[in-house]
Parts: sequence; structure tokens; C-alpha cells
Amino acid sequence: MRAVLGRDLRLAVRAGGGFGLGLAFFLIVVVLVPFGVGPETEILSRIAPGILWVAALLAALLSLDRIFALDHEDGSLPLLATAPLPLEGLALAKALAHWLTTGLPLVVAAPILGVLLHLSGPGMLWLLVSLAIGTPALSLIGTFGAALTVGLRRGGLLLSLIVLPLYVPVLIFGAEAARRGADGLSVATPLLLLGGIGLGCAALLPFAAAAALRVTLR
Amino acid sequence: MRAVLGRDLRLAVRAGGGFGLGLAFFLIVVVLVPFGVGPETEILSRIAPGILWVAALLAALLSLDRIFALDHEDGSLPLLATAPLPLEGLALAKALAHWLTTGLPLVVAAPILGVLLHLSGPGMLWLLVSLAIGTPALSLIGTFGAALTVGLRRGGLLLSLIVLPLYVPVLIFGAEAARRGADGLSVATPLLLLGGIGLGCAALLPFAAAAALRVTLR
Amino acid sequence: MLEGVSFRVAPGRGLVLRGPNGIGKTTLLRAIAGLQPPLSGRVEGAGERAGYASHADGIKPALTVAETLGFWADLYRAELPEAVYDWFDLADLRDRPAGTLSAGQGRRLGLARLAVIGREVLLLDEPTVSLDAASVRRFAAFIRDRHLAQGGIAVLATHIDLGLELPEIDLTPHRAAPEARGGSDEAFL
Amino acid sequence: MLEGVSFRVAPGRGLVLRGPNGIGKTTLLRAIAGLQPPLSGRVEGAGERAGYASHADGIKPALTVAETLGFWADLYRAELPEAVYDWFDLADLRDRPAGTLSAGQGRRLGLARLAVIGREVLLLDEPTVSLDAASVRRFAAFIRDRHLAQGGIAVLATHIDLGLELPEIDLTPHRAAPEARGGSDEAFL
Amino acid sequence: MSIWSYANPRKFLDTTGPWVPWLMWLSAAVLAVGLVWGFFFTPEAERFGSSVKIIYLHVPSALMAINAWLMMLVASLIWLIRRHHVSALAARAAAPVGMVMTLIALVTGAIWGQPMWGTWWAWDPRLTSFLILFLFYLGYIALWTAIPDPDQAADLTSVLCLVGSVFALMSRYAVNFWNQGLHQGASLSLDKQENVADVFWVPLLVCMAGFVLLFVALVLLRTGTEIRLRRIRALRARARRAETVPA
Amino acid sequence: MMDLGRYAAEVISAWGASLALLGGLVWWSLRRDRQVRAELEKTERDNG
Ligand code: HEM
Ligand SMILES: Nc1ncnc2c1ncn2[C@@H]1O[C@H](COP(=O)(O)OP(=O)(O)OP(=O)(O)O)[C@@H](O)[C@H]1O
Ligand SMILES: Nc1ncnc2c1ncn2[C@@H]1O[C@H](COP(=O)(O)OP(=O)(O)OP(=O)(O)O)[C@@H](O)[C@H]1O
Ligand SMILES: [Mg+2]
Ligand SMILES: [Mg+2]
Repeated sequence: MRAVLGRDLRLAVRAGGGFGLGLAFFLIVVVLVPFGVGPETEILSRIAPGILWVAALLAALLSLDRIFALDHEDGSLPLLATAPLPLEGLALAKALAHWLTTGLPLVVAAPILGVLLHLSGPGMLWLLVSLAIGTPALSLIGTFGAALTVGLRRGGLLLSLIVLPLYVPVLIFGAEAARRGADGLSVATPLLLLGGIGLGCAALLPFAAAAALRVTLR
Repeated sequence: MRAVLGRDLRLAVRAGGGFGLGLAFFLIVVVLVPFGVGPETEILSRIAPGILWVAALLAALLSLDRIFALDHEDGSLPLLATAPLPLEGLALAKALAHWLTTGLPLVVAAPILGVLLHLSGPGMLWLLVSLAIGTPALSLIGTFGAALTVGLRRGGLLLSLIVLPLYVPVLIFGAEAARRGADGLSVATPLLLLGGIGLGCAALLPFAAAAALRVTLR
Repeated sequence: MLEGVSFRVAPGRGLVLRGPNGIGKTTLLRAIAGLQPPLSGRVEGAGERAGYASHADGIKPALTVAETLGFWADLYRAELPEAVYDWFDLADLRDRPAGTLSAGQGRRLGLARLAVIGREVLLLDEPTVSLDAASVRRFAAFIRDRHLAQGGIAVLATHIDLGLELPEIDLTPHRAAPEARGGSDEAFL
Repeated sequence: MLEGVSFRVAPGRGLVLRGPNGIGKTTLLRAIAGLQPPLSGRVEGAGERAGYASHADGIKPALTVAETLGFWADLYRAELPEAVYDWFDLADLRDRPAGTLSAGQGRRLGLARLAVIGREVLLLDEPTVSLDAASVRRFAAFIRDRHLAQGGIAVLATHIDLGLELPEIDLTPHRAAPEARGGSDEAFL
Repeated sequence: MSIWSYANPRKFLDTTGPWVPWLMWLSAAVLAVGLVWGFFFTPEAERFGSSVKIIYLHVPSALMAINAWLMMLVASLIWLIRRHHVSALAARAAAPVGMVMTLIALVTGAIWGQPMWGTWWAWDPRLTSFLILFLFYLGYIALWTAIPDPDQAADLTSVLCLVGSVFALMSRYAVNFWNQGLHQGASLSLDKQENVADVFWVPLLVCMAGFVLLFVALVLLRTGTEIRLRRIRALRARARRAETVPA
Repeated sequence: MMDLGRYAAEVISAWGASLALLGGLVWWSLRRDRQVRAELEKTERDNG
């Protein structure tokens, strides 16, 4: 698993690996939103947690199709599948690599970009916490979706449509936690639920993804 | 020019052409935003024009790299360049094809999706008008950016970075017009300015794009 | 790249360029087609009259054979003669998406494009790659009996024998000496 | 597509597939490589041991020659023998982005990849397209003196003469009759 | 003798090379005077308190951020029209300097905004247009580094600079139209200098002069670096050809 | 040290950040210039 992880991380950082892509997209959304909705501080700070969450989710969504597609195209997926690593482990490694290259940078960048949207101090803290808890779930769900659509024509579009509804609970609880945090309310409930979703995903989705891979590889 | 246009449209509609991609992305953003920022009607209807504009812009941005990249990869770009069609015409045809496959569907879909964000009746009208005037400029600017980055490593990321600041004036005037329209204010000035930008882009950018293509083909 | 190459080709005549990999055949053809400026020297009389076929065929997998040829005919405002399908043995493949063609069938489609665009000067870069012997003969016949016979010009780069009786230029002796170099580096030397 | 083809290749031996365009050489090689299931019939003993070179070289224009080879070596956890650059005459091109190579140089790079991945069974689809005569000889020498001499297996599809003394199979007589058809459609016929 | 003769790389290096150290030291001296004066020997302003001292870095860097782009625009035009390599390389050399200036203006402004407006960031037109300018610099530099062939890179970045300038101007007006803003008017600008007491104005002027000198020195230095890099490239290319091609 | 009043933190951090950025830019430019000069000399020696 460590080998796959290292290889994926290296590939992501190298040319064309799309390491910066998610982050750049996140930045783009956050810079553009004020031009769209107008510069009023109250409005911006009101919608900031939600927009940042949606932007993070989109950034994760856009980088999903790289999880398996590149390996599928150049034929390394069958080779990986026959390696002495169970497919569940492969799926987990892939999800982890995706999180490290996409989710983690987003978590780190979110508070900085929050400044642009007038996010309040506690808002930043809770945004960071909720993203840190929620983005791994995004990567896991995405890996499952990617496994379902490996090698399909129009895979990218299909992938988005499949993953989108699965993302909704994460988004709801994550954004709710960030919003409550920004308003100074209690954040315990949504964060707990978010953590629960994350753990559930980690426990179940690698198996689902492995099952999907087994079918797509046939 | 008509031939290129027809071919690009046909290719876009066929499998893998990415016709639905922009639209799907647009839909996704609009669906996710209420989950992110919360369900309050006033807030949503307040930010609706801006969010719809930003979403349209992102959808256009994401589909830009197909404008020339595919033709570059399979070697048809030099063949097109030696055809009896000036490169300016090629750039214009490409921009038009991009608009017809990405911009136009967005314009049509925007009012429908506006319902999801509680956009008011006049808001929808003016959103539609402002998108109809503004999205061609987005396609033209994007074609220029795509011409600059044909065949580069990390072209996609670079393209977004280059095009992003160029999109700002269009977004500002477009969203401003839609917002004013939604609030029942006069929309003449921003729409005029938007139209001016569009005309200016149509008059100048094909030349810039052709100049860039001439250099990249060299 | 190359130095001291100079030729004229009269209407109805052809020319074959030969030389090892990387000598500059493609570069020369692209320069003639006007796709890249020569470091020095001139190209006369080609430009608008030239049609260029590169190593890559520029075939879109999603378009059918007939649509592909139709597109090029449209773009060059030419008609699409029915006979092209016979010349290049494509009749059975008409409505197949180009992406499902075999390599040689795809190449035939790429060559058929040249018959469609109706240019006087054809610049062909290794046109017979992937073709079997019968297809090579069919292609040679097209060049000889249709294109050249109607006063066209053909400049071909190839590594194999096409069975066309055309004058040949071997580019090997023209490889540029290392110092000979126009271009922008010069200002910094 | 094809019917009644059957062969075994012993270690250290090679086989050349011949046949006109579109007969099914590529399809057969892909089936052997496990990239597509044969409509009927079996493939034995290839799978994990096979390396496949298709019509397209799968070369990323942005990576340099050295990076490309290094990547494949990495991916197959093999070492990158320095000598590959000599075998395929790529030494001077090491640090050139693959996108700037000429057609033949690119093809040489694609072939060098096969020497790097260290697979026993090489499936080569028209490997010498675009190569000049000297490069074809160099490639043949590689197959004969390095790959086969070390007990490797090579199955090549080609239209031209490679100067390798290998048994050949002409696929023309094996063209499938239109009714012969396996696959899951069968249940509905 | 025409001024274009300096567009010859060798001549440019020979001429400007010796100036660079002098310019460096001169700008350091002027900057030191202006900054020390501004930091230690100016009073507090009644509305800003001691925070007014930020102005000695904020305004000069903001000025240079814009001027650097203008210089790049001119250099790009010269390259496109007359194809003098030095001007293309000068534009390339100026971009990172301009970007750092933009960054300084943004950072000092943001820090200043906290006590003055109670926020790090506001979508004020001037601030916003600086953010956009920063993005332009980023894209411009990224394009330079992404293209391997230097002439091609020079051509494409020049086109981008031209188009970008037009759009930068448009965004300035767009942003103004969009939001009226909090930022100080041009109360210190040259034609209205009576608006401001000389105690602030004179050291600020010294600082501006220091920034201009520093900019010129850095651009000359970096242009020299770029020319040398090109020369290394050309020499290597020639050597490689000599190896490959049997004479 | 002089008294900067209640804006001390802002002034010092603004000056610190700016001077660090300026210094970094100058240092980086000088260092790169020195490296490139050395490399050019080497290249000229190797293949004059
Ligand atoms: C990130 C934010 C900021 C940016 C990008 C920015 C940008 C600029 C620019 C471009 C200028 C030069 C204008 C000219 O000379 O005409 C300027 C001047 C100035 N800025 Fe800022 N600024 C920012 C924040 C602030 C803040 C927060 C303050 C203080 C409240 C401030 C106070 C000033 C003053 C006093 C001037 C001099 C105005 C004059 O020219 O008279 N700026 N700023
Ligand atoms: N962008 C580039 N930068 C540097 N060298 C290049 C570039 N493009 C081509 N070359 C080199 O120029 C030479 C001529 O290339 P060209 O493609 O014309 O060769 P060719 O004669 O067509 O060869 P082939 O038979 O292999 O197609 C080659 O050595 C090639 O590597
Ligand atoms: N997806 C597909 N649908 C229908 N026919 C196909 C498809 N893919 C390939 N074919 C056909 O199958 C036949 C065999 O193709 P294949 O690529 O194996 O030929 P080949 O012997 O390699 O020819 P070449 O020498 O031209 O490369 C061809 O007639 C081709 O048109
Ligand atoms: Mg060639
Ligand atoms: Mg084949």
C-alpha cells in the first residue's frame, strides 16, 4: 500500500499530475464569487462557509476521474490488481493519495481564502475542522465512484452525476458545522454526524470500490 | 468556417465530445449551493444571480481546453491551418462552436435552475439576457487562452490561470446586470458595457488568437 | 537543419525526398506548406495551392468515413467525387466511425482526403505507412494516373519504395553544418 | 474476425503475422495481450508476461526521452539499462521533449520502451513504421540478438520485410466466414 | 548612433553591466535614507496614528507594481514590432519584480486595513484591481516558464501582455462601477501635493525614488541574467549539433 | 526603540513583511545572476 501511495503522490506532483488543479480551482471560485454576488460584507460573510464548502467539494469532484483513469489508460490497473495487495487496500491507498493531493491542500488553504470572503475568526476555525473531518469522506466516496466508472466513455460526466448525490450528506453536515461555528453556535452535533459518516465511509467504501473494480477489470 | 463549425458541433454531440459536461457542471453547482449556504429564501434569492453567473463561468472555463487540444493531439490542427480558411476564421469558428455547445445550453438552462435558487421573475429575464450577451465573450476569451496554451504541459491549469483575470470584467457587468434586474433597478448601463465588451472581444480576440496559433503551430 | 537544398518541380511532375530519420524531411515539407518559417531560404509558388499530409492523419474517431471526407470537401469548398471511395478501397467502410478502422484503413482515409481537397501541390509525408502492398500500389496509381496526369505536383517523403518512377533527392549530403544556423540563437553567439 | 488461427511460440523464438490491412492482426495481438476478450478461443501463457506495442506509441509530448523511459522503467519496477540509448540510437536525444522528435525518432523511443520494461513476450504491431533502413536493421538486431537470444518471445505484425529469419503466418486464409461468430450474442441467435 | 544598437545582447551587457552595482548601491542608499526618515523621524498623523508609517512602503510598491506592468507592455510591443531579443527578455525579467511589488502593496494594505477598516480585506476597487493585477502577473510568469522554446515564449507572452493590458484596464473600470470603495483617494498624487503635509510627503518621495532606482537596477540585473541564460542555451545547442553531425 | 503606540504590531509586521519580500527578491536575483554567470563561464570554456 505504501508503494502505491508513494507512486501516486509522486505522479501527482510531477508534470501534468494535476496536483495544483484542485487548489487552483478552489482559489478561482473564491475569487470569482464576490464579483458575482457583489461586495457587501454581510452577505459575503454570511455565505462564506457554504461557498467554501461547495468550492472544496467541486475541487475534489473535478480531480476524481484521475484516480483510476490514468492507470486504466496506460494499462497499469490490471498490473496493480494482480499485485500482492488486495483490491480493498488498493482502493484505500488511492483514496488516501487523492486526499493528500487534493483534500489536504484545500483544508490548509481554506482559512486563508476565507479572508477574502470575510469569514469570521471562529468561522475559520470551524471551517478548518469541518473540512479536515469531511474531506476524507469526499475522497473515499469519490474513489468508489471512480471505480464504478473506470474506462467508460463519458466517464467524467457520469462520475460527477453518480457521486453528486453521495456527496450531499457530507456537504450538509460539513457546511452546517462551519456555519454554526461562524455564528458562534454549538457545532457538536453536525461535527459528530460528519465524523460518523467519515468513519462509515472508511469502513465500507473500500470494499464497495474493490467489488466495483473487480467487475470493471473483467 | 461553416464546415469547421459543423464538424465541431457534430464532434461535441457525439460520444466523448463533452457536450453535456458544462451543463452538468452548471446543474451540480446550482444544486449544491443551497446545501452549502443553507435554505433561507432571502439569502438564496439575493445571491442567485451572482451564483448562477459564477457557475456559468466555471462551466465555460472547464470546457475550454477542448477547443484546440484535441485537434492538436491528433494532428488536425496543421491540416486545418493549411486549409483555405484564415486562422482568424478558424478561431472565430472554434469560439462559436464552443459557445453553441456550452454557452447556449447554459443560457437556456439558467432561468430553469434559477427556480432552485428562488430567483425572481424579472431576475430570470435579466439573467437570461445578461448571459446571452455575456457568454459569447467568455467563449471568445477562452478561445484566445486556449490558443496561447495549445500543446503545453499542464496546459489546463495554465489556461484557467490565464483566462481567470480576463473573465473578471465580463463577470462583473454580467452579474451586476442580473442583480439589478432582479432588484428592479435599471440594467441599461451594465448591459451596454457588457455588450461593448462582447463586441470588442469579437472584433479583436480572433486576431490575437490567430496570432497565438501562428506561433504555436510554428 | 538542411542546407543548400534547392529544387523546382514542374507541373505534372513529382519528387521523392529520401534520407535517414531526423534529417529534416518533415521540416522541409512543413516549410513548403507554410507551417513553419524556414531558418533561411525561400519557398516559392506553394502556399495556397498546397495540400499537406502529415504523419498524423488528424482523423476524428467519432466521425464516420463519409463524414470525414465530407468535412474536408466542405472546408476546401470542393466537391466530393464518388469515385474516391473506389480509388482508396473505402466503399465498404463508408459509414464506419473512423475510430474503428484498422491502421491501414485509417491511413487510406487520410490519403483519400488529399483526393478530395483538390490541391495542385501535394506534400506527402510518408504516405504509405501501415499500408499493405496492394494499398501501396493503389496509392501509387492514384498519384501517377490521376494527380500527376492532371498536371498536379507531388512531393513525397518516404523510406520505402513506392513503385513510382519519380526523381529522387537524397537529403543526407545536405545536413547542415553545425555552425550554419539562422534563427534567433544567432544573436547570442 | 479471424478463425482457425492457432500457434505456439517457444521461448527464444519469434513469429511474424502477415496479412492485408484490416484482416485482424491488431485485433489478434490485442487479444493475446489480454486487452480484449477473443470472441472465441483461448490465449495461454501470455498475460502478465507480455509487453504490447501498438500503432500509437503512447508518447507524452511533454516528457523528455529520458523521462519517458524512466517512467516506464519505474512503472515496471525495472532498471533502465544505459545501453538502451545506444541500442536505439537515442543518446543524442536524451533530454529532448518527445514532442519535438521526428516520426522515426519517436518510433525508436516507443521501441526502446520495450527494451526497458523487461517483458518476456513482446507483441509488436507494425514496429518499424516510419523507420529508415538503418533503424530497421538496428531494431531487428535488438530483437534477434538481445530479446530472442535471452529466451524472449516476439510476435510481430508487419507489412514489410524486417530481415529477421522468423516463421511467418499469413492470416489471409483465416478470414472468418460471416456466420462464424462467438461472444454473448450467440445466445440470441 | 541609434538607440536600437543597445538591443544587441552583447552591447547591452557591456553597457549596462557596469551600471548595475552602482545602481544597486544607489538605490540601497536612497531607500535607506527614505525608510529611516520615514520610520524614525516622521510624526504620527491624526487619523492614522503611527500606522501612517506603512505608507512609506505601501505607496511606492503600489506605484511600481503598475509601472512594472507598463514597462512590460512597452517591451512586449518592441519585441513584437522590432524583434529585439533584449526587450523580450527585459519584459520577462521585470515580471517577478512587478509581482513582488504587487504582493508588497497587497500585504501592507491588508495589514493596514485591519486597524483602519476593521478588516483584512475589502472588495474595494483599488484593492480588487490589485488582486487582479497579481493574477495577471502570475499567469504571465507561468506562461513564460511553461513554454520551452524562448522565441515562442516571447511571442506568446507578448500577446498575452497586450491583451491582458486591455483587460486590466477594463477590469479597473468594471471594478469601479461595481463598488465605490473605502480606499484613500489619490490625495498624495503629485498634482495635489498640497493636500498633505511636507513632513510626510518628502520622505515618501525619497522612498518612491528609491523604489524606482531599485526597480531599474533589478530589471537590468535580471535582464543580464536572462541574456546569459539564452547564451548558454545557444552555445549548448551549437555544441550538441557539432557532436551529432559529423562535419 | 521608539514608541509606535497602539499600531505597533501592524506597523512592524507590515514593515517586516515588506522588507523581507524586498530583501528576498534582491537576494534571489543576485544569487541567480551569480549562478548563471558561473555556468556561462563554464559553458564558454567547454565549447567556446
Ligand atoms: C490590500 C489592500 C490595498 C491595496 C492593494 C492598496 C493599493 C493602493 C494603491 C495602488 C495605491 C496608490 C494609489 C496612488 O498613489 O494613486 C495606494 C495608496 C494608498 N493607500 Fe492603499 N491599498 C490597500 C489598502 C490600504 C489600506 C488598508 C489603507 C489605509 C487605510 C491604504 C491607504 C493608502 C493611502 C493613504 C494611500 C496613498 C493615497 C494617495 O495616493 O494619496 N491602503 N494603495
Ligand atoms: N522543436 C524542435 N526542437 C529541436 N529539434 C527539433 C524540433 N523539431 C524537430 N527537431 C529535429 O529536427 C530534425 C528534423 O526532424 P524531421 O521531423 O524533419 O525529420 P524527418 O526527416 O521527417 O525524420 P523521420 O523520417 O523520422 O520522420 C530531427 O532531428 C528532429 O529531432
Ligand atoms: N470497433 C469495431 N467495430 C467494427 N469493426 C472493427 C472495430 N474495430 C476494428 N474493426 C475491424 O476489424 C478488422 C481488423 O482490424 P485490425 O485493426 O485488427 O486490422 P489489422 O490487421 O491490424 O490491419 P492494419 O494492417 O491496417 O493495421 C478491420 O476490418 C477493422 O475495420
Ligand atoms: Mg518525418
Ligand atoms: Mg493493425
